[in-house]
Amino acid sequence: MNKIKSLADLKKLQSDVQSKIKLREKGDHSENLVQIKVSMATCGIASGAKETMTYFIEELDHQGIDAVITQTGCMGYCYAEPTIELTMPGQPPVVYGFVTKAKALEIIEKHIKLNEMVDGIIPVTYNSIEN
Amino acid sequence: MEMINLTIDQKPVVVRKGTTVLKAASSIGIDIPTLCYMKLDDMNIENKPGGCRVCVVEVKGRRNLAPACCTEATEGMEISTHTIRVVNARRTVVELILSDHPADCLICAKSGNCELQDMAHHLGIRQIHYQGEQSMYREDTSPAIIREINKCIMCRRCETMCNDVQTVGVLSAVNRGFQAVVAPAFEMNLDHSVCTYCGQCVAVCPTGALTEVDETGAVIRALSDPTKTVIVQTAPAVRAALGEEFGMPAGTLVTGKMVAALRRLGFDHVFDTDFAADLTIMEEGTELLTRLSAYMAGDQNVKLPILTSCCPAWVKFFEHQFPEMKDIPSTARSPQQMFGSIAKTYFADKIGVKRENLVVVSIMPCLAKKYESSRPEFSVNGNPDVDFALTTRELAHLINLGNIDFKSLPNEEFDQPLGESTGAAVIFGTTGGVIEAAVRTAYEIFTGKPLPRIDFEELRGMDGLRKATIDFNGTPINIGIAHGLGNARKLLEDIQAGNSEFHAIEIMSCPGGCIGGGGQPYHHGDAEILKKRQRAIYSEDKNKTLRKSHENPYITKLYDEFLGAPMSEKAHHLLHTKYFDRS
Amino acid sequence: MPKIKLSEKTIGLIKDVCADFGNQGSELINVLHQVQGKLGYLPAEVQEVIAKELNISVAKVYGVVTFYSFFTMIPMGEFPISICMGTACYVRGSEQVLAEFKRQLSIEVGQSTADNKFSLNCLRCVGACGLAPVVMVGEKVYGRVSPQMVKNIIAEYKEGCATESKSA
Amino acid sequence: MAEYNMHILVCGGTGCKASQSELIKTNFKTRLNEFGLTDEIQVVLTGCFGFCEKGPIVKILPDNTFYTQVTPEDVSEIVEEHIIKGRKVERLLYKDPETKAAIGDAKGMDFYKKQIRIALRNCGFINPENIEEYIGRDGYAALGTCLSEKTPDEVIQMIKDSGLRGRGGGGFPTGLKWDLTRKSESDQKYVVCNADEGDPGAFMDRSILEGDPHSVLEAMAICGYCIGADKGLVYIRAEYPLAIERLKIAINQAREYGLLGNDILGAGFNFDVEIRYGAGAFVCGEETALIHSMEGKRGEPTVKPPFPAEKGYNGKPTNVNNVETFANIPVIINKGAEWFASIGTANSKGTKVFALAGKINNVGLIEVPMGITLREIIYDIGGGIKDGREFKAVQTGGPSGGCLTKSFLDTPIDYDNLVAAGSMMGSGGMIVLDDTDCMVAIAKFYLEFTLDESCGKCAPCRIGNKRLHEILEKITVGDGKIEDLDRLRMLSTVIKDTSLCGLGQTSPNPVLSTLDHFYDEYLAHVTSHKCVAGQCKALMHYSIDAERCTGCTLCFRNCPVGAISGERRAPHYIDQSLCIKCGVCFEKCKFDAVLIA
Repeated sequence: MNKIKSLADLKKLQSDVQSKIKLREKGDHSENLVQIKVSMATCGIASGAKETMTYFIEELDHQGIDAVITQTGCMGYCYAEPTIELTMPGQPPVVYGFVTKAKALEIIEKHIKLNEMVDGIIPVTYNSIEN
Repeated sequence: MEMINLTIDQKPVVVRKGTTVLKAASSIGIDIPTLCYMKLDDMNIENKPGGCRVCVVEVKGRRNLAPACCTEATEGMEISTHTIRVVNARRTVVELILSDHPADCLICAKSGNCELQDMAHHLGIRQIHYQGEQSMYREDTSPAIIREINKCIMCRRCETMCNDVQTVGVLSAVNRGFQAVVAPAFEMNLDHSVCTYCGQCVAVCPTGALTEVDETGAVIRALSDPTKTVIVQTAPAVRAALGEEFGMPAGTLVTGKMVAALRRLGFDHVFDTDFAADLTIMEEGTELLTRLSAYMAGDQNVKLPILTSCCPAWVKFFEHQFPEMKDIPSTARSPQQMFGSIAKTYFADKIGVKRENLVVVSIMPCLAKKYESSRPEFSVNGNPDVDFALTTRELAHLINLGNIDFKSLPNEEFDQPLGESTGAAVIFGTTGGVIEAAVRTAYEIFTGKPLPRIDFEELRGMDGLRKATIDFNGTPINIGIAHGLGNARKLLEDIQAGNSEFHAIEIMSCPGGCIGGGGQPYHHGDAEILKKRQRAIYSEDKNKTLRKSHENPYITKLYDEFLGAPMSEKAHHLLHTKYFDRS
Repeated sequence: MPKIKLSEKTIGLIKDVCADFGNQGSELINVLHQVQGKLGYLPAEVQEVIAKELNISVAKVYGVVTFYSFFTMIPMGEFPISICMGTACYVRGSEQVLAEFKRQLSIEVGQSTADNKFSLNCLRCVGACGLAPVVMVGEKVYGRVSPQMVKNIIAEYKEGCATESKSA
Repeated sequence: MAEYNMHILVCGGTGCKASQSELIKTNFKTRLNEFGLTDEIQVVLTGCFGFCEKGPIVKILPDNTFYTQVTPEDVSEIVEEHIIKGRKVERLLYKDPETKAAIGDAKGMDFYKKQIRIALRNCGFINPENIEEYIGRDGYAALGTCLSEKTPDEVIQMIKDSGLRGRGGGGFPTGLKWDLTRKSESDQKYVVCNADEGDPGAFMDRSILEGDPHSVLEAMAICGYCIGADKGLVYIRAEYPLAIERLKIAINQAREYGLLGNDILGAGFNFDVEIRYGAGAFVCGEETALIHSMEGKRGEPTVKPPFPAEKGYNGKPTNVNNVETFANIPVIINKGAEWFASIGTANSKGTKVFALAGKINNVGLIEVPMGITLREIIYDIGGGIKDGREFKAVQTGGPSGGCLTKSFLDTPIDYDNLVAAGSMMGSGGMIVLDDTDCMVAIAKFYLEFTLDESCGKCAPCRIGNKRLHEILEKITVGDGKIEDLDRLRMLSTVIKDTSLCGLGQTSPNPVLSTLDHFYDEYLAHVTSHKCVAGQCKALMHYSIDAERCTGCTLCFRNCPVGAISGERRAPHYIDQSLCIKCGVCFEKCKFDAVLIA
C-alpha cells in the first residue's frame, strides 16, 4: 500500500473502495432503490438465472443505477424461467418471465429507466415470503 | 504582581495571585482547620493531597465544598468558612475519620500531641454517629520506630517525607479504598526495609500511627539499679528544643535547666555530647586535611570530597542506596558513638567502674540514634557503647515522671571531664554547623594561622543545598552542604557522575539538621520553630568563650592522656568505623 | 508469604521486559502487565527486580500492584473462574451464582483451591450483558448461568479434561 | 477486483464472540467454498450490532435479512436454503415479540426503528480490521477536510456549534474543552482517549473500539490538529483484549496508509497514537486519575484546578475525551454542525448510546436521539419487561447515577433532565429493574462497587461510603432502624459535598435516588422487616404448608444445610435456626408447598 499523500489521494481511494461496501448501504435504503429478485431455484439456475443475475448486476452498475439484486426461491413459474421480480420504488412488484440477457437489457432500458412496462409480464399469483 | 480580590466570611481580602484560600483566610485572622495539610515554609516541603477534607469551605456558585488548602483564590470569590453546611460537613468528616480510628487516646503515645485529638476537641465532637468496621493492620516495631497503622488517617505526610523529601522510598500508599494505608512494600516490617530511621515520618505524623520506640522504662530501671553507674550525654540540638515540651517559647535555650533536671533524675554524671563533637572535629578535621594534602600533592587515589558521617540516618542511606561510595565518607564515628566509646574506656577506667556496670544514656533529637547505638560494631562483647538513646521527647517524659518543675529549675553546669565543649560543638545541632566547626579547626591547622573571623555566615541558612568557597590562605576550599536526604542524593549523584566540585560536604538527614530531628518536640508543620531553634544554637555558640574544637582543654587532655594523636591507632580503634554494603 | 527464589531465566525475562520499556519508571504499569502476562502473577521477588530495573522504590511498585485489581500477587488456579458482577449480571442473579461457586469450591473470592485447580474472582462487566449472568473459566464464557449449572461447569474441569460444551 | 453480490455480516462483538461467532464465520467460509461461492459472497466479521440479547447475529445483504441466535450448526442450513435457494430460514429470523411474526428485513425491527446511529454508524456494518471499508464510508474525509480547508479555530467553532457534550458522564461541552487546551501554551500537548470504561453494565466504548476503531483515531487526529498536539494516547482497559487487538490493527493500518504519522495528507501535520493500558480501577475514568495511571502511578485523582487542559499528562496540556465523544466528531465535520445540532434537545444535542440491560427483553446496545423518552426505549426498542413482569425503575448512570421510576417514563432523556430527576447520563448504562428487584439491595450493590473502587485517598469516600454500605447492610438484614434512614441521607449529602473527585461526589446518588423514590420500601425494611421484592434473604421466612406437602422428600434431599426434616409421605418441616434462606426448597417443590413470608 502506498501512503495516502493528499486529500485527492484519499478521495480517489474512497471512490475505489466505496463500491465494495455499497451493497451493504443499499440494504439499508432498499425501499428507495430498484429491487430485482432473481428466482434461483434448481429450474431457474438450469435455465440461466445465474447469468441473468450477473448481467443485471454488471449492467446496472455499469449504467450507474443503484439497485438491490437478490436471489429468491422458486416463484412457481417453472415454465417461464428465468423469472425475475422487479420492484420500482413506491410501486407494486412486477414479475417477468423468460428473462434472457436481451430481455434484461430491454427491462433496464424501458422499465427501469423510463418506467414503461415491457412484454413478458406474468400475472402475480403468490405472496412473497417476506412481509 | 497580579492581585486578587475576594471576600472570606464577608471580609474583603487582597492577595497575590496563586495564594490559596487557606492562606488568604489566615492573613485576615480566619483559621480554617486543617489536618492532612502541612507546609514547612521556605524549606520546600509541602503536603497537600487534599485528602482529609477537613478544611472544606463554601464557595459561592460552586456545586460542592472546596478544600481551602488546595483551592486557589480567584477574583471575586465569595468564601464562607463556617456556614451550617460547612460545619456539618467538617464535623461529619472528622467523625468518619474517628470512626475508623482506635479510641485509645488515654494511653496513646501521641496523646496531648495528636492533631486528630485536637481537631475533635476543636470541633466539639462529643459523639461519633457513624460506627462500623475499623481497619486492622499488624503493628510493626523496629529498633527506632513503631508503626501502629490502625491509627493512620491517610494524611500522606509520612509518604511525602519518605519519598519527596528524603527519597528513601520505604513508605507508599498501598491497597485502595477502605483498605488503603501507608506502608512499606509487602507490608513488611521497617527493619527489613531500606528505612534509614531518620524519623521524619514520625516528626510529621499527626496521630499515633508512627511513634518512637520508648526506652524510658529501661532507663528508669538502670537508674534504680544500685550496681550501675549511669551517665548521660546530651546532644547539641536538644537544649534548643526541650523547653518547648514545658511550654517555653520555641528557641529558648535550656542547657542549664536540662543539666539540673538530669542531675535530679539521678544520673551519676551529666555529660555533654558536645564534648564528643569537639573530638569528632579533631578526627574528621584531621582526616579531611590528610586527604586534602595528599590530593594537593597529586595523589590520584585520594577520595574527595570527604563527607561527614555524624548522621546515622545518612550513613544507613548511603549504605543502602550508594554502597559503591562507602569509602568516601569520613570514617569518624558520630559524636554519640565517640562519646560512648570514650566513656566505656577512658572514663570507666578513670572512675574505676567496669564496662558492664557503666550505663551510657544519650539524649538525642533523633530516632536513628536508637538504631545507631544498636549496630553490632558499636559494642564490645555484646555490651553496647551507648546503652540507651532517648529522644528529646522521651527526656521530657522522664522529667515529668521525676515530678520536676522544669521551668523553675536553676541553671547548672555539666560534669567534667566529658562535659566541656566549645562553640564549634554546639553548632553541630544545625545544618552547616559540622562543616563550620571543621573549617574553624582545619583552617588553623592547615594554615598554621589563627582565623581572621570565626563566624562563617556563608555556611549558614536553611536552603536545602548550599555551597561556599572558603579561602584557606590562598587555597580555595569548596564546601557543599545538604540537609534532607533528597538534597543529599543530588550531591551524591554529582559525585557519582564525576561532576562534584567540592572538597568537603556536610550532610544531615533531617530538614534543618538535628534541630529538626525525628526525636524533637513536634513542630506541627511550623517552620518558624525550626528557625528559632537554629538561632538559639548560634547564640549559644556566640556566648561561648572557646569556639574552636581544638581549643577544648579536656580534648587536649584526652589525647595527651589516652589517645595520643588524632587518627592514631588507638583513635582509629575507638573513634572510627567502617561501612557496609546493604543494597 | 513464603520466599521464592527466582531462576536466572525468570530474572532475565523480567529485565528484558523492563529494558523493552527503556527502564522508565513511568512505564511501570506496562511492565507489570507484560510480566504478569508471562509469569501469571507478580510475587514480591518479581516486584523487587522490577523496582531495581526501573529505579523506583519497591514500595511504589507494591503500591501500584495493590491499587489495580488486574494485578495479582497470588498464582491463579489452573482454571481461573471469574464471575461477572456487572449490574446486568447482578440483577439477573450473579450473586447467587457466586455463592454457589464459593460453596462448591469451599473458597472465597481471591483464593485458590488447595489443589490449585481453581481460583475464584469477580470481574466487572465483560460486556456480554445479553448473556447475563456470565461466568468465565479461563477464556471460555458461560452465559445465562444459574446456580444449578455451577456443579456441571466445575465438573467439566474436574476430570482433568475440559470437554467442549456449548456456552450459551 | 471481483465484486461480491452478497455480503454475510457476522457479529464479532464480545457478546457474540463468546457465543462462538468466530466459528460461525469459519463455517460460512467452509460451506461457501464447498459451493464454489467464495468469489461471489463475502463473509465479514463486524463490530457489535447492538442486539446482544439475541446474539449471535448474522445479517445478510443486500436483502437485509437479520438472523438471531445463530449457532455454528445453523450455518449449513442458511447457506443451502438462503444463499443457494433464496429461501430465508424462518426459524432463525427475529420474531416480533407481540405478533410473533417473523421479520425478514432488519428495517422492520422495532429495535432499530427508533435508533439513529451516529457513533455506532459503522458498528455491525464494516469490517473493523479493514481500513478501506472505513475509508469507503467517508472515513478520514473529515480529517482531510479539517487539514486542507479549515483552521483549528474553525473546527473548534464547529464542534462548539454542534453542541456536542462529553459522553463519558460529566457532559462538559467538547468544543470548549478543546478550546481550553488549545489556548494553553506549551511545547508539547497530548490528546487522550479515555477508553477505561468501568461502569458495570455499560459497554458502548468497547463496542465502538471493536466495531469502528478508525473513527476514534480519526477524531483524535482532528483533536490533535485543533489543540496543537502531535501525540495521542488511548487509555484502554486491559480487560478488553478484542478492542485492544482491533485498535492495534487500526493504528498500524492508519500508519501504513499515512493517515497517522508525519505530514498527514501532505498538510504538514504530524500525529501518532499509542496505547496505554488500564489495570482495573474504575476511578481511572476520572481524568486526573487516568493521567496519573498513564504516568505509571497509582490512579489517585488530584484536586482540580489545575485541569488537564493546563497541566495533564507529564505536566503538559492534555485533552481527555471518551470514546463515544470522539466517535461523533468525524460525522459532525462531514455532515455539519447544524445537522448534528438539529438532533436532540435544547442543551443536549445529537444521540447517546445506551447499554440496555437487566430485566428487559432486548438487551443490547442502542443509539437514540437525545430527547427520546424512557418509554420508547423500554417498550419500543427494548421490547418491554422480561417475562411480562411489572416495570419498576431504570437505573442510569451506573454507580454515579440514580433510578428513574414510572413517573419519568415520558420525560425526554437528556443531560439536564436526568440530573433534575436525581440521576445522571453517566456513560450510558441503563439497567431495567422489575418488581422483583429490591431497591435497598440495588443501592447496596452500587455502594459495594464504589467501596471496591474508591481509591481511598479522601476520607469521606474512603470511610463515608463504607459507613453508608454498613447502614444499608444493616437494613437489608433486618437490623435497620428508622433513624438510619435519616443518617443515610445526612451522610450521603456530606460525602457528595466533600469528596475529592467525581467518584465520591456521585457515589451516594444511588442511595439518595432510591430514598427519594422508594422511601416506602426502605421504611418496610426498617419498620416491618419486610422486603417486598423478596430479595433480601435475611428478611425471608421459609416454611412448609403441611396441607400441601406430599412428603416427596425433594426439598429434604436438596437442602444444602440439612435444615429440613420429615418422614417420607408426611409433611416436612424447616428448622429456622438452621435455614440459610437459599431458596432451593422453594425452587424444587413441585407442589407449591414451600411458603415465603
